[in-house]
Amino acid sequence: MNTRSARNAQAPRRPRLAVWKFASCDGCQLSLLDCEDELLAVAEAVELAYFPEATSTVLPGPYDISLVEGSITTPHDRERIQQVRRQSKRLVTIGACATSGGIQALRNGRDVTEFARIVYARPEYIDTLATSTPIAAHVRVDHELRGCPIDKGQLLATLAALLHGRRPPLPSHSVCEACKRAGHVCVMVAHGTPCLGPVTQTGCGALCPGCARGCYGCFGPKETPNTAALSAHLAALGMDDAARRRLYQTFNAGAEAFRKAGDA
Amino acid sequence: MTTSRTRVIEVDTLARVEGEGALTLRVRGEQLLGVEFRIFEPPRFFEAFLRGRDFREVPDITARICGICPIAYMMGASQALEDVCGVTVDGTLRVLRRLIYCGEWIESHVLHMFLLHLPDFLGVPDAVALAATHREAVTQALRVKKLGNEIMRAVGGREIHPVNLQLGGFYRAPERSRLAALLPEIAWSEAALRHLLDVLAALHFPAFEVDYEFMALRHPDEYAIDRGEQLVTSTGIAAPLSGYDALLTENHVRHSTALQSRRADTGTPVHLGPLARVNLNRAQLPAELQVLAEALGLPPDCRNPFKAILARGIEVLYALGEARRLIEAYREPATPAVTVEPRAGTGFGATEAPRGICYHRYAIDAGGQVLDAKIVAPTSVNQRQIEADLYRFAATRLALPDAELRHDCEQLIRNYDPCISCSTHFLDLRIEREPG
Amino acid sequence: MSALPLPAGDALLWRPEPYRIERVRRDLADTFSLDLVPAGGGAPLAFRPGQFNMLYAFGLGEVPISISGDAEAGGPLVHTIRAVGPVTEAMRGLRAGAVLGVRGPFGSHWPVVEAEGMDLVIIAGGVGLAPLRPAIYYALRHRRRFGRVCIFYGARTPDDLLYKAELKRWRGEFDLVVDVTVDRASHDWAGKVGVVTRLVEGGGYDPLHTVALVCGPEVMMRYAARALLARGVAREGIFLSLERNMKCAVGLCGHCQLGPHFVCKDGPVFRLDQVERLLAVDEL
Amino acid sequence: MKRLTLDGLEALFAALRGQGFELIGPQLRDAALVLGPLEHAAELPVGWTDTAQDGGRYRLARRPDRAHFGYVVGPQSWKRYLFPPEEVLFRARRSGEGFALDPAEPPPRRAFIGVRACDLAAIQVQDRIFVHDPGYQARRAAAFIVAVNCTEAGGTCFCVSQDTGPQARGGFDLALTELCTDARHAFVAEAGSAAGAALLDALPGEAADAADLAAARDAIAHAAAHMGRRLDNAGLAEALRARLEHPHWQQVAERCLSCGNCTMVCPTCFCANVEDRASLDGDSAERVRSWDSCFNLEHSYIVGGNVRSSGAARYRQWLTHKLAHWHDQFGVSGCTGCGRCITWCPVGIDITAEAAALRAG
Ligand SMILES: Cc1cc2nc3c(=O)[nH]c(=O)nc-3n(C[C@H](O)[C@H](O)[C@H](O)COP(=O)(O)OP(=O)(O)OC[C@H]3O[C@@H](n4cnc5c(N)ncnc54)[C@H](O)[C@@H]3O)c2cc1C
Ligand code: SF4
Ligand code: SF4
Ligand code: SF4
Repeated sequence: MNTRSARNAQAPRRPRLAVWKFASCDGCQLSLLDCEDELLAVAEAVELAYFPEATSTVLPGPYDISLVEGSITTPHDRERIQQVRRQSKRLVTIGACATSGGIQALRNGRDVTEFARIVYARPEYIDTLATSTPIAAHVRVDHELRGCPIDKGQLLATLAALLHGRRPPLPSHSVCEACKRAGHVCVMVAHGTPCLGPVTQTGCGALCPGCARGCYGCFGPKETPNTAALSAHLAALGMDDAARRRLYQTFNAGAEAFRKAGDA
Repeated sequence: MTTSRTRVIEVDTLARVEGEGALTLRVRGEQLLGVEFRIFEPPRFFEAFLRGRDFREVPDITARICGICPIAYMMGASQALEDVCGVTVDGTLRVLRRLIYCGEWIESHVLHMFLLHLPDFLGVPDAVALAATHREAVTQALRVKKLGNEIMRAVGGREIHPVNLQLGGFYRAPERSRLAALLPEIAWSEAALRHLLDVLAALHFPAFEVDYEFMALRHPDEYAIDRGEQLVTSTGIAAPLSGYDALLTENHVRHSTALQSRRADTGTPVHLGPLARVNLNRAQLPAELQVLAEALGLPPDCRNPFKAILARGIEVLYALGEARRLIEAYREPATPAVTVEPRAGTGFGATEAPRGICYHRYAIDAGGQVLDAKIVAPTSVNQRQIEADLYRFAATRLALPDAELRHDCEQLIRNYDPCISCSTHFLDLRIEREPG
Repeated sequence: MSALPLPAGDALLWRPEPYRIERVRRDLADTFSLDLVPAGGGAPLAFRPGQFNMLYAFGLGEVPISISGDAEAGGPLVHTIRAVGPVTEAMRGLRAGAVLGVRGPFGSHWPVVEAEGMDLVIIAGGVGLAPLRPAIYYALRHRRRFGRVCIFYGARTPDDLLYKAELKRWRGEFDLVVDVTVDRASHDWAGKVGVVTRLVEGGGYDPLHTVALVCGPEVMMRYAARALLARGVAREGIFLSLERNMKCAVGLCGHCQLGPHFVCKDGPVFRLDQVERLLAVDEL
Repeated sequence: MKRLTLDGLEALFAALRGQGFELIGPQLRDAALVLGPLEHAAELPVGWTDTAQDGGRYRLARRPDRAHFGYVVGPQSWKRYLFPPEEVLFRARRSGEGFALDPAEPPPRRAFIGVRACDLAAIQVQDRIFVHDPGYQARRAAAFIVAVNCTEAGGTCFCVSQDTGPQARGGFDLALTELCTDARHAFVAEAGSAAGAALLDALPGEAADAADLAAARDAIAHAAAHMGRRLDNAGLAEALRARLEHPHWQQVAERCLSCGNCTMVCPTCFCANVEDRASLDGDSAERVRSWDSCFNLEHSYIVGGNVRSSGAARYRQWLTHKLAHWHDQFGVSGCTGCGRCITWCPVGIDITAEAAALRAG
C-alpha cells in the first residue's frame, strides 16, 4: 500500500490503464506481461489501475486507456462491456476474440433456434448467448489490435502512440507485404501451399510463411479482401470446399469477410 | 441467506490468476458454513467445435484454449492424435518438443512465481510494487522469463500460440545456430535463478499441511514434462494414459462453469502440479537439484501447498538445465516432421503443463475427421482440491479480520497457479454435440 | 560504383531543421497560425507564394502545410493549420517557445509574377485561403502591376472565416474586390449565403485578361474552374492547388501521384489544363 | 576480356572479400533462389535452375550440369540492399525545448554477385528516382556490381521487349558470361569500370579468345530467343493514358487480391511509407521508411477519405504508372521485363497480358 501511494505521489497524473477480460484464452493480455524489457517502463508511464491478471490493485475509473480482451458470449458480459465503455476514454480491443468473436464464434454457425431450445431446457446454462460477438458489435471501439494472439510490438507501439498522441501504427494491408519485406519465400507460389496471406491483415510479422507454412489468417481480413479471387485460386491448388471453409473459419470465423468466404 | 451473525467474505475477481474466478466464504461465528471457488470463465465449447475438424487442425485450435500454456494443449493433442495413428515422434524432433516445453515451463513458472505469487508473500499488490523494493530481483526474473519466451519463439515461431508445431513435429526445424545462441543466456539464467531461489527460501510459509493424493505423469527415463507413460499417484496407483477416464471423473457444480474432477472410486480430490511432480518424480531430478530442494526447505513428500513456489523454482532450474542439454545435443533433422496418416480410432495424450497433467482423448475416423474430443485442464482437476484446502485453511483462521482472511485465502488459491482460462469443458457440452 | 554525384544539400533531404515558435495566433476554434524562426538563429528560408513545408512534431509525425505569410517581408515563416488529426492536434497544443522541425520549401508556386499585367482572381474555400494569402500579399505589395484584383472567399459558416481582421482591412481597400459568402448563415450574418463558385460571376474582371488562383476542397475547385471557364477565362489562366497524401514532399514516396504528376514537386499548384482531364477521372 | 576458370571465380570472391566487401548473391532457400550473404562460389545454387516460371508459379529444378549461374531471377531483387524494406532515415533525441538529430551512419560496402541485365536496368531506373536520396546514393556508391549475362530465359522473362537484356550493357563493374558445356566450364569476364578493370587484372586467367567470345554471344542470343513473355511497347503508353476509364480495369480487379506482392518484388517500385516513432517516454524518436504499395487502401489516404478505394483504381495506378507515367516522370519505362510480378503474383496476373488486353480493347 505504501508503495502504491508513493507511486501516486511522484507522478500523480499518469494516464490510467485498465485491462478487461471477456471470453478469451488470456493470451492477449499476457502479451503485455510478455513485454519483459518494457514492462516496468510501461508501469512507470501509466498507472495500472485495473489489471486483475497482474495486480490486485483496483483503482476507480474513468480510465484513459482500456484494453479489452475477449468476446461477448454471456448476457452479463453484454452489460459489463457497456460499463467498461462508459468508464474508458480510449477503448482498444486486443485480439481476435475482441475484434471478431474469436475461435468461440465457431458456435455462431449453428442453428440458433435449436441451440436456444436446448439452452432453455437447461436453465443453469441460460447464461450463455448463442453467439460470440466482437466488442465493436456492442460499443464504440477506438482502435483494434488484431491477431490470435496480438503482436506485442504492435501493443507497445499502440500504447506509446496513445500516450503521446500519435496515430497508432496499425496498417490494414496484406500479410504478403510483410512476408516480402521479411524476405520469406512465398509458400503458395513456390510450394503450392494454400495461404491466407493475401487476404489477411498484416501485423504478425508473416510468421507462418516464415516457418514455411501457409498463413492461417489469425489477424483477420485485411482492408478490401478479395476472398473470391483467392478462393478460386485455392480451388485450383486442389482445396475442396470443406477444407476452404475450415481455413477461413477458424480464428476469425466471426469476421464478416472470412465468414462469407467460408460459406460461399 | 445472510443473517446478522453470518459473515460473507467475497472476492469478486481473483487477481493474479489467469482467467476469471471468484471465491465466497460463508462464516457463522467461528464456524465455516461454506466455501465456493467459482470459475466464471464464459464457456467456449472447444470440444464441441473440434468435432468435424480435420485432425491436423487440432493442435492449432486447442492452443487457443489457453494463452498461458498453449504448448501443453498443442503437444497433448498432437500426441493423442499421433497415438491414434500409430506414430511416435522421437529423436531430434522429440528433442525440439521437449525444448519448447521447457521454454513454456520457464516462462509460465517465472511469471507465476515472481509476478503473481511472490507479491502475496511480501504483502504488495503486484510485481510493479515489488520492483520498488526488489528491483534487482524483479528485473532478473523478467529476464529469465524472457528467455523462456525466446526458447518458445526460436522453436515455435512465437511464444503465445506458436505457429511452427504440427502433428509429427514441426513445419521448419530451427537452425542450430539460432538455438546455440541462447546458451549464454541460459547459463546466466541458471546462475540468476539460484540467487532468486534464496530469496524465496527465506519467505515465511504458513504452517499448513494437507494429506494430499498427488498425481503426476511418469516417464521411465526422465522427469516427465512433454510426455509420460503412466499416471501415478502418491497412493500407489500407476495407470496407463488410457486409464485416465477410469481414474478420474468429472462433474459439474452449479457455482462454476468448469467441470470438477475427482477420483472415480472414492470421490476424493487429487492434487496436480509442481508439488505433485517434485514429490512423485523427485528421483528423476539431478541429484544436485534434489539436494538443493532439501536445502531450500522442500523436503521429500512436502505437503505444504504454499511451498509450491519452491517446487516451481526447482522445476525452472531443471528446465533451464534440460534446455541447455537439449540444445547441446541438437542437430538439425533431415525433415522437420514425420508423416502422420489418419486412421480410425481413439488415442490418448497427456503432458505435464506447468499447472499439472493436461489430458487429451480424441476419436477420429479413417479420413482424419474428429469424432469426439475430451480435454481436461489441470485447473479443473485442482479446483476441487483448492476448495478442500480452503475449507481446512480458512477454518483455522476465522478469527482474522476479513481483509487478512481474504488475503490468506487468495494466496492459498494462488499456490495452484490456477489457470482458469483453460478450464475448457462444461456440462452443456452435450448440447453442442447435438446435430445443428 | 557508378553512383550519380550527390547534389549539395541532399544530405539534409530527410532531416528537419529545428524552428522555434515565436508566436501563436488562434484564428478559429480549430485553426491557428504559427510564426516560426530558425531555432539556431539566422534568417528563415525563402519561399514563393503557394509553396509548402513539411512540419515535424517531435516523435509524432510530419505533415505538409502551406506557407501562409508574406514571402517578401523577411519575417518569420507563417503557417496556418487546421487541427484535423493527431499531428495537427498536437501542433494546436504548442505554445510560443516550442520547437518544430521544418523541411522545405517544396513544390510549385502561384504564378504571381507571370500574372502581372493581368486581372487577378483569387478563389478560396475554407482553410484554402491560407496558401493563397502569400499571393494576396504579393498583389497588395505590387498593386500597380495588376489590373483588377478580386478575392472570392467562401466558408461553411461565418465562424469558419479565416483572417477576419485582414479580410475587413482588404475590403476597405478601394482597389480590391473582396467578396465573401458562407454556406450556412448565422442570425447575425449580413453577408452573402451560397457557394463560393457563384461569386465568380461578379467582380467585374476581364475574363480574357485574367489569371485565377483557386484553393479549397477538390469539388469546390472543380466547380470554380467550370464557372471560370464559363465566364471565358482561359484554361491556361486558371491555377489550382491540390492536396494528396504526402510522406516525403520530394517525389520519393509515391503517395501523391496524380497520373504523371507528383503533387509534391510538380504541384501542388497546377495549371488547369495540366490536371483537368485527370481530375475528371474517378479515383485516379 | 578475360576467361576465368572456377578457381578464377573463387579468386574473384576472395579478392572482393579482401577489399572489405560483403558479398551478396543468389542462394538456395526454401525451394527458391534468394539473395543473401555468401563467401564462396560453391554457395551459389550450383546445378539448379528456376527457368520454369509462370504466372503465380515458381519451381526449382536440377540442371544436368554444374552451372553456377544457370537460373534467372528469384523473388528478390537488389532493391533489398539499395532501397531496403525498412530503413531508419534519422534518429533524434529531445534536447531542451527542441531536438537534435544523430549523425547518419556510413553505408555497408557490398558486392552484388550475379546481377542480371534486367536488374542492372532496374538499378539504373532507381538511380533516377533516388537521385537526391542521401541514403540510397551512399549505398549505391559503396556497391560493387558483378553482373551476369543470361544464357537462358525464364518463363516470365521479357527483357528483350523492354530492351534491357539479356546482355548487361554498362552500369556494372564486372560482367560474367558463364560457359558451361561438357568440354569446359569457364566465365568470360568483362570490366565495366576502372575498379572492375583493376580487379580483373589481378585475377588469374587468360585473355578470352574469339571462340570464347563467340560462345558467349551465342549463349546470350539463345536466351534472347527464348523469352517466356513479350510486351509490345509501341504506342503502349499513349494507349494506356487514353484508357483510364476502360472497363478492363474492373475485369482485372475481380482477379487481383490487392495483396501488393507485385510491387514488393518489382525491382523498380519505390513507393514508401514514412513513419515517425518514439520511445515510450517520448524522449527519443526515429523516422523509418519502409516499402509501401499503391495496392494499399491507406496509400492514398487524405483527411476525409481515400482517393483510390476500389481495387480497379489501384491496379490502374500500378499499371499506368509502370508503363505510361513512368516515362513522363523519369524518361524510362518502370518495367525492365524481369517477370517477377507475374511469377510472384499469387494468382498469376500477368502485366504483359493485361497491357495487351487494354491496348486491344
Ligand atoms: C501541399 C499541401 C498543403 C497543405 N497545406 C495545409 C495548410 O496550410 N493548412 C492545413 O491545415 N492543412 C494543410 N494541408 C493538409 C494537412 O497536411 C493535413 O490536414 C495533415 O496532414 C493532417 O495531419 P494529421 O496528423 O493532423 O491528421 P492525419 O489525418 O492523421 O494525417 C497524419 C499523417 O498520417 C497519414 N495518415 C493518416 N491516417 C492515415 C491512414 N489511415 N492511412 C495512411 N496514412 C494515414 C497522413 O498522410 C498524414 O501524413 C496541406 C496538405 C498538402 C498536401
Ligand atoms: S507466402 Fe502467403 S503471405 Fe507470403 S507472399 Fe505468399 S501468399 Fe502472401
Ligand atoms: S513491372 Fe513486373 S516485369 Fe516489370 S520490372 Fe516490375 S516486376 Fe519486373
Ligand atoms: S496483381 Fe497480383 S501481386 Fe499484384 S496486387 Fe494484384 S494479386 Fe497481388
